[in-house]
Amino acid sequence: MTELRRPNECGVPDAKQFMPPVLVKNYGKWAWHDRPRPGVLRHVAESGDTVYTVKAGFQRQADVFTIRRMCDIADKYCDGHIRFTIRSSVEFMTDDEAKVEPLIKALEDAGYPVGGTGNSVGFISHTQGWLHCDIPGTDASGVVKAMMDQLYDEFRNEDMPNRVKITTSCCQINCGGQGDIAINIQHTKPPVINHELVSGVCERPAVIARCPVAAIRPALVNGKPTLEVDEKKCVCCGACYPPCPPMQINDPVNSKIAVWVGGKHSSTRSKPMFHKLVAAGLPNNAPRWPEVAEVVKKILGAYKADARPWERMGEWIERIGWPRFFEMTDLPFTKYHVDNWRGGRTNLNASAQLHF
Amino acid sequence: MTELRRPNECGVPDAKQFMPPVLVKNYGKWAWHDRPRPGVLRHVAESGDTVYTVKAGFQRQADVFTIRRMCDIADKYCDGHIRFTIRSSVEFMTDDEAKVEPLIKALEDAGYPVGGTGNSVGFISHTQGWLHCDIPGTDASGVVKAMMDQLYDEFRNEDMPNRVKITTSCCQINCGGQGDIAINIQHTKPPVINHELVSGVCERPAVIARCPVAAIRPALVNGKPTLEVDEKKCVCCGACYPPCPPMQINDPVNSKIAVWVGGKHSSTRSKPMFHKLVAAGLPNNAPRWPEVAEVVKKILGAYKADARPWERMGEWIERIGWPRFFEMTDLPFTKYHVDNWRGGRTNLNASAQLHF
Amino acid sequence: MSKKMPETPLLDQLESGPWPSFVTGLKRLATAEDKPYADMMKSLLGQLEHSYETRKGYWKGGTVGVFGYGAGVIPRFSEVADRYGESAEFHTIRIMPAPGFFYDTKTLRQFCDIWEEHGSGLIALHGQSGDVMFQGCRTDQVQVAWDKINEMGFDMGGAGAGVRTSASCLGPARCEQSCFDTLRAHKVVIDSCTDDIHRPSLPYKMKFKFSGCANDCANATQRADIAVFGTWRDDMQVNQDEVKKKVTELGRKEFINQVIRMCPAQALALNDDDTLDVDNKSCVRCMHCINVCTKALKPGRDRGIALLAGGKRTLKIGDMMGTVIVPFMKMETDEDYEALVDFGRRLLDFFADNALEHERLGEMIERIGLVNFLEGMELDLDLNMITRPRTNPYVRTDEWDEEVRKWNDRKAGAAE
Amino acid sequence: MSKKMPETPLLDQLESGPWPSFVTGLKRLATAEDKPYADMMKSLLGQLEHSYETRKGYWKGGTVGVFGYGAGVIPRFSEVADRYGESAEFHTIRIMPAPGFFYDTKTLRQFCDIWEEHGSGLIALHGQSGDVMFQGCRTDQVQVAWDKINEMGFDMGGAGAGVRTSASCLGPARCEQSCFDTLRAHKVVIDSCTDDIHRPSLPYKMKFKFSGCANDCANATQRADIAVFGTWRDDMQVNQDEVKKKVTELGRKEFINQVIRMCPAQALALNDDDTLDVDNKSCVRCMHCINVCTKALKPGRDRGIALLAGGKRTLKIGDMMGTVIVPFMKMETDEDYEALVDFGRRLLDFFADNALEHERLGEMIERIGLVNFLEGMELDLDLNMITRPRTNPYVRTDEWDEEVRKWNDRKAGAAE
Ligand code: SRM
Ligand code: SRM
Ligand code: SRM
Ligand code: SRM
Ligand code: SF4
Ligand code: SF4
Ligand code: SF4
Ligand code: SF4
Ligand code: SF4
Ligand code: SF4
Ligand code: SF4
Ligand code: SF4
Repeated sequence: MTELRRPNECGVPDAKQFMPPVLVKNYGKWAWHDRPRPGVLRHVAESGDTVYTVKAGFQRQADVFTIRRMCDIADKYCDGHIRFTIRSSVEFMTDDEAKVEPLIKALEDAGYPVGGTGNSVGFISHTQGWLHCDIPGTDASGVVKAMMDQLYDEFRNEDMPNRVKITTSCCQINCGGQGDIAINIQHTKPPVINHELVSGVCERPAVIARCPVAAIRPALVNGKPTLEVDEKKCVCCGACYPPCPPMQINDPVNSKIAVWVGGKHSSTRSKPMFHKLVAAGLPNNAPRWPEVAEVVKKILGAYKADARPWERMGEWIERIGWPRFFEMTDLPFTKYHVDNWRGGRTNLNASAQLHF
Repeated sequence: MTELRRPNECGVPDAKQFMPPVLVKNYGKWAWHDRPRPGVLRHVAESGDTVYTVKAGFQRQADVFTIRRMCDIADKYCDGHIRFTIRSSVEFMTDDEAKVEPLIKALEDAGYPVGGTGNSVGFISHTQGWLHCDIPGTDASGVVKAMMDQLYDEFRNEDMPNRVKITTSCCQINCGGQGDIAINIQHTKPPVINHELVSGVCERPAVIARCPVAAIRPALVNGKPTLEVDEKKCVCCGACYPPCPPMQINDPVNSKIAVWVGGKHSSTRSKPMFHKLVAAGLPNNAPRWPEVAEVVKKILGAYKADARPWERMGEWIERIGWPRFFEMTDLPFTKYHVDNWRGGRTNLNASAQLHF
Repeated sequence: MSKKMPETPLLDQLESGPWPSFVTGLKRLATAEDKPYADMMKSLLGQLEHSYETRKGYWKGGTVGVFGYGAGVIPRFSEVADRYGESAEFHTIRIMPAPGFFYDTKTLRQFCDIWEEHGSGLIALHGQSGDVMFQGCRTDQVQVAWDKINEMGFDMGGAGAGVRTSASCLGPARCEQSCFDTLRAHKVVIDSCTDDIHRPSLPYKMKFKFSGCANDCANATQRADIAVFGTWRDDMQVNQDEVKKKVTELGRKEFINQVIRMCPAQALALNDDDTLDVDNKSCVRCMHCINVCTKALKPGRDRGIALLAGGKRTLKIGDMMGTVIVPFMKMETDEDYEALVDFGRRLLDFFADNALEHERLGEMIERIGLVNFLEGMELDLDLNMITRPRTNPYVRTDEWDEEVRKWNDRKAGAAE
Repeated sequence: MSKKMPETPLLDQLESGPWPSFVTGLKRLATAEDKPYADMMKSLLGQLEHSYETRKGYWKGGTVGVFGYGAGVIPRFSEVADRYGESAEFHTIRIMPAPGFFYDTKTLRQFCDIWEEHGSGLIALHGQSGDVMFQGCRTDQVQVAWDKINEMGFDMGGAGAGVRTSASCLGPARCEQSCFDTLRAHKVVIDSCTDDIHRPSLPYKMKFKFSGCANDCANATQRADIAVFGTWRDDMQVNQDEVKKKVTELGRKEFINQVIRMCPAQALALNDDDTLDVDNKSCVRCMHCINVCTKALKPGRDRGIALLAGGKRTLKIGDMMGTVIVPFMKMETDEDYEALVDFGRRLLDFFADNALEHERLGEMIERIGLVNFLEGMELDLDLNMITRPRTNPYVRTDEWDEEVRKWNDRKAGAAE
């Protein structure tokens, strides 16, 4: 056997080597930007230099053929420069205005929608799902594709009051993070334990420590050390499942989908906000999740119709009040919406301010 | 011995029997009000009837001579009607405009300042202190009198951005409640236990249950069952003292005074707010508490100079930001200001919003 | 022979300054040599001066009461009775005044007379909960003083682990903002609890307060276990002519600053013709614009109350504001007031059955959860109870479909 | 002989609709019969279809790595390898891209070539943390694929209980709002942590993210243990001529609606001559007005960063937003960037020493208290760290005078 190669601990590559020259030249010296049309950004530097960015939808889980196709376009119009956004959109930059329209055409002809800028619905933040993760309750790529098909026009136009950031997560861990709309798995039944396997694969004290409600305790079943769950306490969060796969939390019927709204990272206007539960109990209806799409579209419809310019989803709802949001979206309100987690009291209405 | 009389469980007296007839007549039918001058309210009913209210400062802890003096004035100008406000100011009502000026004169001649309406500093909410309570760390009547002497002009004029509600409390229990400014005892040392007495007078499990940080445990001293305090845990709140007087928390030097700002019950504009700690460690400097008065006046001065019309103290500070409040008032900011109680994280700045 | 006046150099400093001095009052009582209480008050002044010198209090509790009642007298025995013997006993009798703190002078003078005869001559108007506090009574005078006060038509106030004396803003008596009859509600609710006031046997104290609108002049939000607020469901009343006058009076810019911009719901807009545009669906009934424009704006006509539960001061878990448990109850007819009384009774039962010892209502709700409280009290869940839905996924939603059905049924019912 | 394409009726439904379809991509790979991965991808499609049918996942973890590193490969073994044997091993190699996700096509094509030879042909651009995810690698190919990628000048990303791959907004590269060099900071901070990325031995994962301004295009607030934000200390830059143009463009009313009224600090006023009045002392650097008026307004010139600590997703205690731990650090000179690197190093040490196993930074700070964290890290307490001072009296203030002295000394020092 050949000797193994020592890694070159080279760290993070330098970004400038990959940037279009106009970006290197005007690095840190940009003056302003605007959007000539949806999907296109124009950034103007103090020097007067201009760069156009054409942004397109992409599928993140990309095959090499697709990537090479993008490379072809970048070679043709952008001297071989290309970037991806934090949301896995693809961006093509050129300082030549004349190339913008052909670039757009090339992308759309190839099936890649141009859009996702400004007040559009951006690409959905994408996680792993059944394609790769070891704990998913649903798929990621499929949910994202199904939703984006429905939101295609909203991606290509800038008709929303502000940017809309949608996230998905294929288990309650929620690698997709906070979103204006977040589409997440919500388990509704405690884990089903395969007692035969626990002692073999699970470090039991670590599993016990991971339960947020201390519902797990050591047990003996058929003389073997295992774990058991106090089903009255269990909040079905699934946190025990990654460290202990025999505590199967996923269930084709009882792992449901929940929709959350009003999350926001930016400190713009309002402080950052967590997303809030609005719909749950939606079936995990692969391959097209129509019930979820319906809820998402209802929410977007109400937001689009009623929010004021620049109001993010959460800001809009805080202004009009939750009673009106539920009324407008016709979503049912249940006891499960009432926060009963630690500090949940801060989410109760401690005032005489009321909406009728 | 004579037989004891059975109480007449008559409950709450009917208010109408005591009201001026113009109030009874227009009960529930008032149209609007204004304030012709500080200390005077004019309420006009739908019927066109008008009632003038002259409001005066009072000392709450009233001797019968003072009360009779008020009665004399009420008899002379108000057909024997008089009321007290929720803040222990005294009010004289008349439907005869001509009586207003003489009434004011009579009150001021008697030494009772007319004011406390609208955007003035109202009377301070008053508790019991050394005069009557069994657990006070300071006096109440004395603090109130000392402060009101300093705030006399602010009571008689309406120069503040909005009403100012000041409260005092003579122990950390805080019967005075939330205030735009709250002047409260803050103990700085754990209780000093008289072990001889504990077993005789204290129900020990009840005392232990009352400690918010579980710092009290049963102990044996000289063979007698008593209690001991884990001084590292103790937050010196004094909650153990009322149920167990041998756990003496009051100390002439270490029971300090703290000043809190921005409390508010009203749901007007902003939701109700708790008051926030701004100054502590002030000496319990009877009989005039000059250090406390100085802090209170600094705060009022900054508020008066900088807040916008209708902004309550807490609303003003939330707008300008706490850094600026501390700057304007020149108060020191310490680690003790940082909330480390349950849920204290909600009082940390979870955003990139900053003041410079 | 009467006692010598004590030296009170510290207290004397509280006689200077413009504000009415309680020390002057105490001294006036102490020097009323013809009165039975003069010596008691000299002694009291001595003890108080001693407190000022040593910066410590010297009262302790004990057990004193009146026949038939289990609470309402606050016993105070001096710890320094050896030196200040005449005020060794200095109890307080708590008496419930009329709602709104209305008096006629005849009543007040009678109070004074009784308290000159049987007490110290010192009366607090009023305690923070709302009681008249007849302060400074010897044990042997408590019953007789009480008998006389009670015969006047006044009853004992609350203390201990029971229902407390209530407070209400003066509401309809003299305030155009009042959305219900605070004084009536105060009386009927409290009168239905006399047993729990006079023979306290609840887990802990229980306070009701009544404010006619969101301005909360009764300090109900944080200082009452149950806070009753007036509010309205329909559109606010707008007199556009008066709006225009107000705009002229303040100037357009200031009107925008003081009214439009300060609306917490951004529900107001000023039209170009200086009339006001109110988005009543967004309005949260905060009262601000109405406060500024007393002549132009008024609450709507479909009035009633909202109930908040759980306000209290800091003990054990930190201060709590009340939170909404009933967003709207009509409060017009006798039946409406009966329904409120009934709510109060059911609340006391539920509290008695479910609270731990020394646990306030707010702490109990926090412990068992709002939803369980609502279910126990048979109250309908409402979106007005929350500021926002849950932000964490730590909830078990097995019965989702069933709960959805309930909501839809209720909505259908309400629409009918 | 090549394998038959599996039936995938469910997945096929994801080929319709206008959005680019990953299924089409997977099928393209599966049918690239000349490529070594075609059968693996047929098998993968079969397993994925099985997941769609049964609504369950079929991957499990294991141990796979490369020589010299302790993390960066995410091992995936199929639980249904008996039926889908060719994709029985389907590991991911996480690779750190350049900050800002910039590429040239040469690099991307090289990635593709390597992944056609040694992997599945499936590459995710990018993972939520910011990695290129080379997905679908057999165990025996991991080392060789890695060697080739590494030789291109790319290094392994993070996984497990160590420092993770970072993300930054593209900042100065193409955004006029950027208040510091996000790409540089990203590189220098992460390069100083390579040991903790590659040989993870921290109590739990640790993420850094870099956003050039409060707009937070890097999602740092809730998704990074340490969030680095650009901000400024002096007055914002205002071009009044451009303001006037914007007022004309939007109309006065809309300008007021969209700019003035939406300022969270109420720090803006529109003057009568259509110029803007900015109260910079009140401004909280939220970026809103600057976003709306891209030509007229700009951050100030005295720029730097603020650090927030503790953002994370929900596990154990519910989601956490980062909170301010350093309100301002200048970020201009080499020394400034060195100071940030130094902060990062000290933070990792403190975290390693003080966090419990599986405890994120935010949870640790919550447990030990912000003040203890600041003291341990030798960071100065600052008012920007709090939204409001404490609302409860449960604090022991013995050392008040000493703390006041410290504050006054610092103020005096700052004034010098
Ligand atoms: C390209 C990208 C940064 C990157 O390094 O990749 C980016 C780029 C810009 N963002 Fe962003 N943002 C990008 C992700 C984000 C994110 C994170 C995310 O999408 O996951 C956020 C925070 C989301 C949140 O709050 O949860 C974000 C919040 C903003 C905001 C604040 C919006 C608000 O009002 O809350 C602005 C300001 C604005 O809209 O003018 C902004 C503004 C901008 C500007 C206008 C900045 C500039 O002057 O160049 C850029 C134009 C974007 C456009 O397409 O219209 N960007 N921006 C990211 C594009 C993602 C995508 O493909 O859609
Ligand atoms: C791959 C990725 C999703 C994606 O498709 O993009 C991912 C995938 C996983 N995440 Fe994640 N997380 C990914 C970004 C995130 C993010 C977002 C971020 O980094 O901005 C978060 C939320 C922010 C945070 O860190 O809290 C996130 C929060 C978690 C958590 C919850 C941590 C917590 O404290 O609440 C776990 C569970 C854990 O750590 O035990 C987790 C665990 C996992 C594991 C390792 C599942 C497990 O425990 O077995 C997943 C491996 C999937 C796989 O097969 O590749 N992942 N995870 C992302 C990393 C790709 C990359 O390196 O670029
Ligand atoms: C007389 C009294 C009620 C009573 O039944 O005794 C009362 C009477 C009025 N209050 Fe009040 N308030 C009274 C205590 C309160 C309290 C409680 C307190 O003082 O302890 C509050 C809540 C304080 C808090 O938030 O902590 C209170 C918050 C208000 C507000 C809301 C202020 C705000 O903007 O937050 C208004 C509205 C206004 O100012 O126009 C108000 C308005 C009024 C009006 C204008 C109502 C009216 O139309 O008649 C009354 C004129 C008062 C004046 O003197 O200017 N009153 N008002 C109380 C006088 C107390 C005193 O002697 O100073
Ligand atoms: C007399 C009065 C202060 C005053 O001078 O006005 C008062 C005095 C006492 N209060 Fe109070 N409270 C008084 C109104 C309040 C209020 C205000 C209110 O009712 O609006 C509060 C805050 C609201 C609340 O209820 O939380 C209040 C919160 C407390 C507490 C804290 C309760 C808590 O849950 O945090 C205690 C301690 C206790 O209950 O064990 C307390 C206990 C006491 C005791 C019984 C002290 C004790 O435990 O030994 C005091 C007897 C003093 C005496 O010698 O008369 N007092 N107390 C007020 C009652 C007079 C009246 O009946 O009108
Ligand atoms: S959200 Fe859950 S299932 Fe999806 S990638 Fe993250 S850890 Fe895996
Ligand atoms: S699912 Fe969550 S709550 Fe239930 S046992 Fe597992 S870790 Fe505990
Ligand atoms: S605040 Fe404390 S000392 Fe003062 S009256 Fe209330 S319980 Fe007594
Ligand atoms: S003072 Fe407070 S914290 Fe200290 S022992 Fe007593 S009850 Fe506990
Ligand atoms: S609470 Fe409202 S109704 Fe009652 S007095 Fe105050 S302003 Fe009037
Ligand atoms: S009452 Fe309050 S919320 Fe309603 S419109 Fe007026 S200011 Fe706005
Ligand atoms: S975070 Fe700020 S600096 Fe960075 S890309 Fe977004 S807007 Fe530009
Ligand atoms: S940056 Fe934000 S806070 Fe500052 S003036 Fe502009 S809108 Fe207001």
